[in-house]
Amino acid sequence: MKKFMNSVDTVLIESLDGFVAAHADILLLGDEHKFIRRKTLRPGKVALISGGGSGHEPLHGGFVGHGMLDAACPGQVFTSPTPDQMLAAAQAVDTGAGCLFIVKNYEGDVMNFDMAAEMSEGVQQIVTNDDVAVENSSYTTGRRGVAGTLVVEKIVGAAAEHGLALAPLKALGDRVNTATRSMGVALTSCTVPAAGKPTFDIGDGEMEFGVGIHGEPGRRRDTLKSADDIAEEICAAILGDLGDKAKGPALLFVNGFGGTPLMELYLMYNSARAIFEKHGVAVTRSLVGSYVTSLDMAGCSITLTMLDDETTKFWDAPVHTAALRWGM
Amino acid sequence: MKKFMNSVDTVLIESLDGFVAAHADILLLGDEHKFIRRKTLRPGKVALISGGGSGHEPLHGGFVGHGMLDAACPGQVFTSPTPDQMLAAAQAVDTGAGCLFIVKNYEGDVMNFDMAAEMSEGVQQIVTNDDVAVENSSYTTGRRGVAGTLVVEKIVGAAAEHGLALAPLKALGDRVNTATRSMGVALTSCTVPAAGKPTFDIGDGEMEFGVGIHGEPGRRRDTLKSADDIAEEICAAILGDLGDKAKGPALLFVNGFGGTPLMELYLMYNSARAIFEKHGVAVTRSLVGSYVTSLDMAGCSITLTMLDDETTKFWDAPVHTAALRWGM
Amino acid sequence: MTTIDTARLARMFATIATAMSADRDRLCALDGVIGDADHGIAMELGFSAARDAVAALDAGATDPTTLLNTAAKSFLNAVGASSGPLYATAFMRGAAAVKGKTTLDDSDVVSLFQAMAKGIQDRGKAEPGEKTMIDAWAPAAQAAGEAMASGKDLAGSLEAAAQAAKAGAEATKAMIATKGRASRLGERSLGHMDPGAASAVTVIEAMRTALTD
Amino acid sequence: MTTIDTARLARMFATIATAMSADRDRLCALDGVIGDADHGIAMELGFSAARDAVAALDAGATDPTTLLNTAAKSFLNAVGASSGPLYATAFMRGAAAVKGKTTLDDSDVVSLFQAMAKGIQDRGKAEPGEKTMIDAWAPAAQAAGEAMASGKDLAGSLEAAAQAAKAGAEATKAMIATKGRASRLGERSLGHMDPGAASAVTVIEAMRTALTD
Ligand SMILES: Nc1ncnc2c1ncn2[C@@H]1O[C@H](COP(=O)(O)OP(=O)(O)O)[C@@H](O)[C@H]1O
Ligand SMILES: Nc1ncnc2c1ncn2[C@@H]1O[C@H](COP(=O)(O)OP(=O)(O)O)[C@@H](O)[C@H]1O
Ligand SMILES: [Mg+2]
Ligand SMILES: [Mg+2]
Ligand SMILES: [Mg+2]
Ligand SMILES: [Mg+2]
Repeated sequence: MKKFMNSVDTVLIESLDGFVAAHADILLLGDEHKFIRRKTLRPGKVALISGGGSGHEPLHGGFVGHGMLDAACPGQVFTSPTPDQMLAAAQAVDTGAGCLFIVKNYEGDVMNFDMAAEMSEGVQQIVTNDDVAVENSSYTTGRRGVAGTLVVEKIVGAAAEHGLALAPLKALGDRVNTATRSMGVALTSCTVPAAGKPTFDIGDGEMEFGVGIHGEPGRRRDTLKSADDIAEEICAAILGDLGDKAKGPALLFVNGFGGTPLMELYLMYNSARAIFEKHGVAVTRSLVGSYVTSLDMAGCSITLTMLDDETTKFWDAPVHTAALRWGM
Repeated sequence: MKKFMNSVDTVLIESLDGFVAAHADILLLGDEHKFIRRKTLRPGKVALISGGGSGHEPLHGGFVGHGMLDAACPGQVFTSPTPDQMLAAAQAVDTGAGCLFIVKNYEGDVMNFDMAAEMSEGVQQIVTNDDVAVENSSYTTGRRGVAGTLVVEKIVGAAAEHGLALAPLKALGDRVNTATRSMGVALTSCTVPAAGKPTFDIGDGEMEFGVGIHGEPGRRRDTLKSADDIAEEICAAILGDLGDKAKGPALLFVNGFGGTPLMELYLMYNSARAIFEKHGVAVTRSLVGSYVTSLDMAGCSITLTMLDDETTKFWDAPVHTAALRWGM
Repeated sequence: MTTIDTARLARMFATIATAMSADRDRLCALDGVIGDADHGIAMELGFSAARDAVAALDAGATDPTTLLNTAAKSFLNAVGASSGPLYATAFMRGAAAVKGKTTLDDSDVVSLFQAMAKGIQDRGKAEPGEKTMIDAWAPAAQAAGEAMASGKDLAGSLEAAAQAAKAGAEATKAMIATKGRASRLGERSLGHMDPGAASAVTVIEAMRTALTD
Repeated sequence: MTTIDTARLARMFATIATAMSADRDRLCALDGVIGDADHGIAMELGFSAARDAVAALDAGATDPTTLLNTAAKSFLNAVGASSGPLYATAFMRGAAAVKGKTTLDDSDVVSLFQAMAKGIQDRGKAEPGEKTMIDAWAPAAQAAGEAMASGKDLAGSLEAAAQAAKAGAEATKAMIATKGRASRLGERSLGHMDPGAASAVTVIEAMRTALTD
């Protein structure tokens, strides 16, 4: 394992310390590293709290700040944060208008956030499940929440800043989640620091189609295909799943998994955009970069969110976080 | 070689097409992919043009836009752009106040930009050479320009936006370059698409100290050290080279080489910051991310720029490019 | 008829914690096949935390409900994996089932045991046959209840529970996971024992030992 | 005394281009040892572009200066590597050296040749001994001038140049690079021939063939 670290046990806290030190103008760290929060709160605004396993940086800590989250709870690598973290975060950032938890659909996360919600007053939850790689079929667990979570957090974050109340915010988040589809492909495995070796073996000429952001296996193992062929299959899965909804304006988000350089991500964006536009989708907003990662995994995901005037407006609204910033 | 691509010959242009399509609100592509330019120019402003080999994304195309560059000329991977590119870019973005070329100190780049400068009127050049890994000694070629180039482009870009004329801009750029030191370490090699295999071999327990951003060998090969030990050696080289200048406010920039995740970069930032502050440097500005990359190389560099009131003001000034954005 | 007091319950957590440490690597290995290889770590962490938390209580001044809630909370906050909320809910429901009692008789313990299983099922929403710890816990709870109803004492009831859990865990090998991390594997999960079911056997066996020996 | 016209110069670029294609892999391999393995590609690309550009000119209506400047520009814009500006400058200086002539006599060619070497040196600012193409070009230019001064014809002069280039390239093996990419290697560059010096031998040999056979 080749990583910049001092010891497996301190990777997370040292990284969090560095993160908050580098962004001390807008962020504070909670006691015992339980959460990252905005330095300045806006009384009367619904508090948005997300979190999940670490290893997906900049998600979620990188999205704390004006126009997005109020707090993020980092779990151990690929492991849910525990309810005491969410409770401490809620206590720190809820100014009285209630809390909205944004949770990726993994059982560990869902159950931990559920317990925190049950132990609190005035909490609503949005569970994101944008990954079309896992087909709905017989699996009651349902789809995973992946890169589309960023889109939900951005749009709901802007709406909260705009003054929306808890119930309409939850409705908006669910609507954005329903309008969002993602799928990813891995070229290499990630290496979890505590494991010290790659999560899965993959041959030089192979790729894993429909991989999750924790190195979970995907739809199938395949030989390494061209960028166009990969984009074709991912886009077909997204379009097929969206069905009639895949018409009109959309946000196209090409996300790197941590080990894939921008040059390749923009190339994938180029392929995917051409495919979507051929199918009647108008790419009116774009995001390309490594925002929802899987440690050092080489690979990428493609996310499409169908937009309307309201969600476009909230996407465009000013945001000032460590990882996403515009308009201010 | 595991990359998202269709063919070695089209990697660059497909990626550029995607890049400019994703940022069509602020960017335009020159004919024959010769350059990337701002969509809207400001007459009377000195035109800032940079460029260099591709494979360092987001450098330089990602820094074109308000408050930074007016155009960037992408060469083939790790190969200088040719003078016709610089000339075409200058023709497109020079509104009459002259052009400033910002060039990293590599002979190919320097000679190509020199020829373009000789073929033009009213051009000045800044050559960045912030890499302390190559000791000055007997090598007349001098130091390489690496991640510190971003800092020069940002500060000079803001000053140009502010209305500075060509001569003072060049002086400012030279001053920032002189106040900047960088050094990098590689954990893995990069793989140039045309080569199809890693540039250098490196063992599982090894690292290359003082590596360049093209996979050039560094000071020495060593066994993989802890993050603190690596930071200690890099910071010592930077501090030693700055000598008496290493006092007071500074920008600390921890840069990833493309294959290293943010979690590790923030951890390195945490280590480096502690070391610099112990030596009397006050880290007043920070930047952490993969901005000056070496394709898919795992590794990072640490850059320190000593700041004064003027350079701090220009660092803070609004910028709106694909890769750096704040204040607007 | 045994009488279980809070000191005994505290010792029960120590016994489970010891058993989990011993079983850790096997559970991680099982989880490595169809999950993320951390189940043994999670269970050891959770029960060690629970053990320490209840050991810190003043047994004389604490009722079983408080002890069980303390265990639940410390387990929950120690473990980010799925097993955290599942076992925390189990102990919270167990705590509720014995509310008001200062010591527990045989049937109280069986009620506590059944409430634990119900808590896991409510939290995880898994049905038997989905290849989860419920495939050990549900038959175990049923067997304990039936044994008690048929006149067995606590030892006999927990003995029946342990055996049912063992059989249930064994049966998960033939199941395709439709809950939990392994559900994404589809048919690839066939042939492997569910780690949560395997650890349930260890937990139940340790409870039996601690409460009846 | 030969007379070199623009058609002959155009053929010279074709000859060099062919030689470069043949030599490509060897030059890449040499560059792979102490540089970035692209020197053969750069030289082939540059001379192919120059060949095509000058072939497209109307030889009858073009003077040597225009032809050489055309070659320089097309070489320059085809090659991003260091060799681009170096050879482009060489041909531009060569063009300037024969300005006003419509055909070239023996001494014109030697002047052109010497101007090329001077151009490379001015552009790259390398001194002999720094392990660059200058270690082939500088002795070659000197040898050509001396041969011509001692009464040799063009064939003899270019023959002397080619031999001096070869000896110069050979000598780079014993040098530590202090210019160009290889300079970062320090002592590690010892024992290897400089790729730019190696290709210079090929260029000069091709020029000799094309202008004197
Ligand atoms: N919804 C659920 N209901 C019941 N048990 C579950 C559920 N989801 C997972 N489990 C159990 O949890 C076990 C995995 O636990 P653990 O490895 O600690 O959590 P994680 O999967 O989060 O890493 C599985 O083997 C399964 O028995
Ligand atoms: N400053 C210089 N002066 C003269 N020749 C140089 C100089 N720098 C490099 N060279 C020559 O260029 C050769 C490398 O050319 P090439 O591989 O095409 O360029 P690059 O190093 O940019 O990839 C070296 O072997 C050397 O002979
Ligand atoms: Mg697990
Ligand atoms: Mg886990
Ligand atoms: Mg080369
Ligand atoms: Mg080169």
